Amino acid sequence: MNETSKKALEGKEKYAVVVEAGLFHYPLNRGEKPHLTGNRCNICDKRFFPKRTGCPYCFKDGDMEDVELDRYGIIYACTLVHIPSPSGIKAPYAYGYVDIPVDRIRVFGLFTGAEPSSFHAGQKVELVIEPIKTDKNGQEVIGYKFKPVENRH
Amino acid sequence: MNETSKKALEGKEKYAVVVEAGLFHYPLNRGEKPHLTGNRCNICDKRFFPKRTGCPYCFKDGDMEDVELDRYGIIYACTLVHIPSPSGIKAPYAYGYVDIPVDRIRVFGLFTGAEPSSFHAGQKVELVIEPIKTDKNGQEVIGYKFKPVENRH
Amino acid sequence: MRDVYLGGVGMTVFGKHLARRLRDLGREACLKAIEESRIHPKEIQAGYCANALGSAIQGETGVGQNVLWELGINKIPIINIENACASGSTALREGWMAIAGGFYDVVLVVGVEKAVMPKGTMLNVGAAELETKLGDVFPGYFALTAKKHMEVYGTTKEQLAQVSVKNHANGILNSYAQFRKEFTVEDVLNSPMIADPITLYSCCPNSDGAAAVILCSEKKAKELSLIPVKVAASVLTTGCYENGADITGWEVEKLAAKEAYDMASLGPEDLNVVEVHDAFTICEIIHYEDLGLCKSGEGGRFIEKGATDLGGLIPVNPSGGLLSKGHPVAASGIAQVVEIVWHLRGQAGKRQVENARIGLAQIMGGGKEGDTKACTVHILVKVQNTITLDCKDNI
Amino acid sequence: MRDVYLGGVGMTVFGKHLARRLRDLGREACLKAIEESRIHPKEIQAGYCANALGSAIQGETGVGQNVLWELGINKIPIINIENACASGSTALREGWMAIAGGFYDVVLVVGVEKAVMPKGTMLNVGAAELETKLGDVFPGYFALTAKKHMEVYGTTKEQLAQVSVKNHANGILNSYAQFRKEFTVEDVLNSPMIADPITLYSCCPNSDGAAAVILCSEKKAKELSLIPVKVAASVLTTGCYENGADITGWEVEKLAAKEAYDMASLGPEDLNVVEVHDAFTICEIIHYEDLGLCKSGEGGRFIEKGATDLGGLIPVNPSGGLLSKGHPVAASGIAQVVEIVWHLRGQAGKRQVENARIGLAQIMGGGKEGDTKACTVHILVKVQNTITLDCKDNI
Ligand SMILES: [Zn+2]
Ligand SMILES: [Zn+2]
Repeated sequence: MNETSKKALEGKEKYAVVVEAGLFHYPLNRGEKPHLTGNRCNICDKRFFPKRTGCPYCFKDGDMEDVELDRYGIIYACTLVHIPSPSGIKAPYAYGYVDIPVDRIRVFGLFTGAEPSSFHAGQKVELVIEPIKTDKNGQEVIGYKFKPVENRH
Repeated sequence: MNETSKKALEGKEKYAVVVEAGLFHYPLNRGEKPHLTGNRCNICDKRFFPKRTGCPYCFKDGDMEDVELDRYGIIYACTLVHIPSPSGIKAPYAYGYVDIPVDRIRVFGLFTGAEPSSFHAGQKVELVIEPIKTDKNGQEVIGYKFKPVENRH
Repeated sequence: MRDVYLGGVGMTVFGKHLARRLRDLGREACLKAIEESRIHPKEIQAGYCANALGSAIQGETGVGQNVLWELGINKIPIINIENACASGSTALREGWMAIAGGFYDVVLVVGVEKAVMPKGTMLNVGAAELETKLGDVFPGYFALTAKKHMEVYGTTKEQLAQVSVKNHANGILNSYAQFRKEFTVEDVLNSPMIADPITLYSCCPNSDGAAAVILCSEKKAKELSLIPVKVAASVLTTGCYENGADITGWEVEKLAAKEAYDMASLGPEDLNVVEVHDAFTICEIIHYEDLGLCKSGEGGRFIEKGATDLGGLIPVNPSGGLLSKGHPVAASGIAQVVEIVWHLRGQAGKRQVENARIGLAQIMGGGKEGDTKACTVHILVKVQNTITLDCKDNI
Repeated sequence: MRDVYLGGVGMTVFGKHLARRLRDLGREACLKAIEESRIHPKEIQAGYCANALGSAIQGETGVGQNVLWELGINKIPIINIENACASGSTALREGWMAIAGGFYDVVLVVGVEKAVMPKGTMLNVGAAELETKLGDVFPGYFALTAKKHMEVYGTTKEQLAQVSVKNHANGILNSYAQFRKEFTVEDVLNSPMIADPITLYSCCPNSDGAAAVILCSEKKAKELSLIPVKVAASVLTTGCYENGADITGWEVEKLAAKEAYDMASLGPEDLNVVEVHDAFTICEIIHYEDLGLCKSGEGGRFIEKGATDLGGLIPVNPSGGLLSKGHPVAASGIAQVVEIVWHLRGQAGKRQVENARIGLAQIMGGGKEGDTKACTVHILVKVQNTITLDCKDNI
């Protein structure tokens, strides 16, 4: 953060930064749901997250198109980490791979909560946008996480 | 610097650190002169500064012996630098190569002062021990420099 | 393509070497390799140096030149190589190519690392990757692999722990190892949890150290008073990066192993001694499977029945592996080969695998998209055993 | 040893690419080289990637794998190489060996760097060296060389400045160059003094950028619709580190040049176009001498009489050199070769050296004990000029 933007913040509320630009759509309107933004190859229809410059299978430029990924996935594998990450995430925290059947893609992501019993392979999860850490300037960093889908029976 | 040594320093005078251990002898007694400490190979008599673990020419271990280098040298080449160094030396500063005839060795070193006219190749210089910079903790870092030998005629 | 032989080999003790520089550690390992070869350093025609973290941790680049000039070696090509945990073995392969391709007769390959981090600091390699920003850490990535292997194949946490128990038992016999301490399955399971199911004693340590080998042509090898050991295969391959791939094994490792076996005209059943990349306990179990030492999914039961113990069907990591010997990143791949050479030459002391004639070393590194950036497999073969020499044990 | 040919070549514009990652820059350069070759990325059998500062500045290692997977290239050997400013040319030589030694028919070599430092930061590479601790900086080291050359040979500061004037004039003709601006001798001399006698415009800038080439066997080269350019010599050597050596020239460069000329069975008088490592003006003058373009001590007068201008006796740095084109450290050595290839193929546009048939590229880097850690010399030769193809200019 440069001096000008530091000054602009003085005495004001903290504002949030995102972990990486262009990863997700954050809902501003009530009722709207968040989603991850990936892209797809118009030749082979394969989807990518995060977005790629070109499709590694078709090797063509200019044939990639942004897509909203489906919000629901199934945990492929998960773990609970008990050490803080060098990138600044406080222990304990849970993460893993989530398969998104609609888009035939597997994504890496953090999970909400940090209970050993909360997550297991095969579990249905949904996307949420949440703070994942606090950066060196004390600002919240917004990322995405997966949380268990409530069982409704 | 760890917490213990930080505490030990609180309220006391700054004390000096050396730029690298074992480079030079700093005179504590009046009248004693400083000198650089190099080493020599007992097989081929070649001298090294800074000290080497083994002689690169004879390729034998255990045949190196510390030597006091002669305090007087002749400037081989010199320059005046107008940008601060990443290692923390303030601009402008002068440095160059000094040939020490007695030891048949060329050493790299800073020069005292920073006047363009002060130093030239072929000039006779002598070794002095002086602060060369201030480190991140505000402590003086002691190194060695060469200064012109006074012309006595 | 010409045959390539091992000359002298050497390594430093692995562990914490706070007061020693990269060049000092590298020098020691090289000196041992040179002295065992009984050659003069000036006979070395090219140098390959592996170092992965020097630029990030020590602010030092061009490490190869710094190490070799400590030995008085100058005016030859020196190449610095990085491939994460496979840095050393990649340098070895480049050195192998330089001789196999007919460019040189004597090449020095050295791997050196100071990976013990200054107190209170954490290495943030891969900081640019999304996974890293989201908190991915090495033990966590391998924890996912372990969880899946347990789920799919019924591998147990006790079987995982047995890898650490075996390797620490081996390490006690190796004076070069960082941790020479016996562990029980309970010790491993009760050590602090790092990333479920990976506990502290399921992880290799960060270490400082160096390892070096001399490689030479057949003609030059005949001049050396050493039992001839030949490089029968040298393979390097990068990952597949296939989204949605099965993570209970590494396709890239299976590919590398197949290519190596084909190159050597050998199979897993021919091996007498193996060193694998046991950065975490689960890794060794999967390597058993990927290298074909046992069937897919059988790795857990394979260690449980003692197949990979010293004296077992196929001893794996007799050196103690990374878990006990330590892991100075870029040195590890070369140290594995040093260990294999000692076994093939009958110099491995108390941990000697009897009559070892064929050995394999595998290492991989660099996480990317759930895959690995570099995987190497080397197969070494003792060519004959007719020369009797004064080989001193390396215990 | 087999002959090695150049396939397609490519590079990014050199300059500031703040928003682009190493892999994006590398991808662009590789894509150009691949597309000019009209091959599919999957035909590439091995990849060599040079990067010198990624670990220190971007916290990124394994850059080669990151770049190549952007192109969908996986499951092949990828090797990451560092040799300071000679990183790119060292990678090129390793790629050359891989084909000359008969291991592969198609190899990709890429150099990529983001050397533009974040505002307010300074790179402290070599922090462990005593000279660095004592304040040694690159322009200062070359200032000593310049001062000695002036003292011994009467080289003038105006002659030094003319190197910058010539290279900036050439750079105006090169759309890949970072600084496309004309300078007079007065402009160079009156720019801020950095280290006497080196002024700001006597120094090359830090730059971001990438360059890539495809190397291939003779058989594969014949399949490509490209004017055949052969690698006639590829030489790498490390410094002498002789204490007390004459610093008005580099013994290591003279050695490398002699070896290259011998390998190519050519001499300096046979060259039509040359690219040298003009990190600072004095360097180019010394390279004239060390490469035998003129006699020792005559470098200053050689440029003064216009011998190395476009249209002169032997044009040097028609690309604009590092001074004007920019210096993305590990990309520079490959970009030099790209430039030479363009001249030999008649694709260099307004800066084309007419009828260029033989070209040489020289680069060196990594200061150590007043010497250089790595120096490379490559000689490229156009094999025939009978095929007429739709070559587009690279202006
Ligand atoms: Zn596609
Ligand atoms: Zn000696």
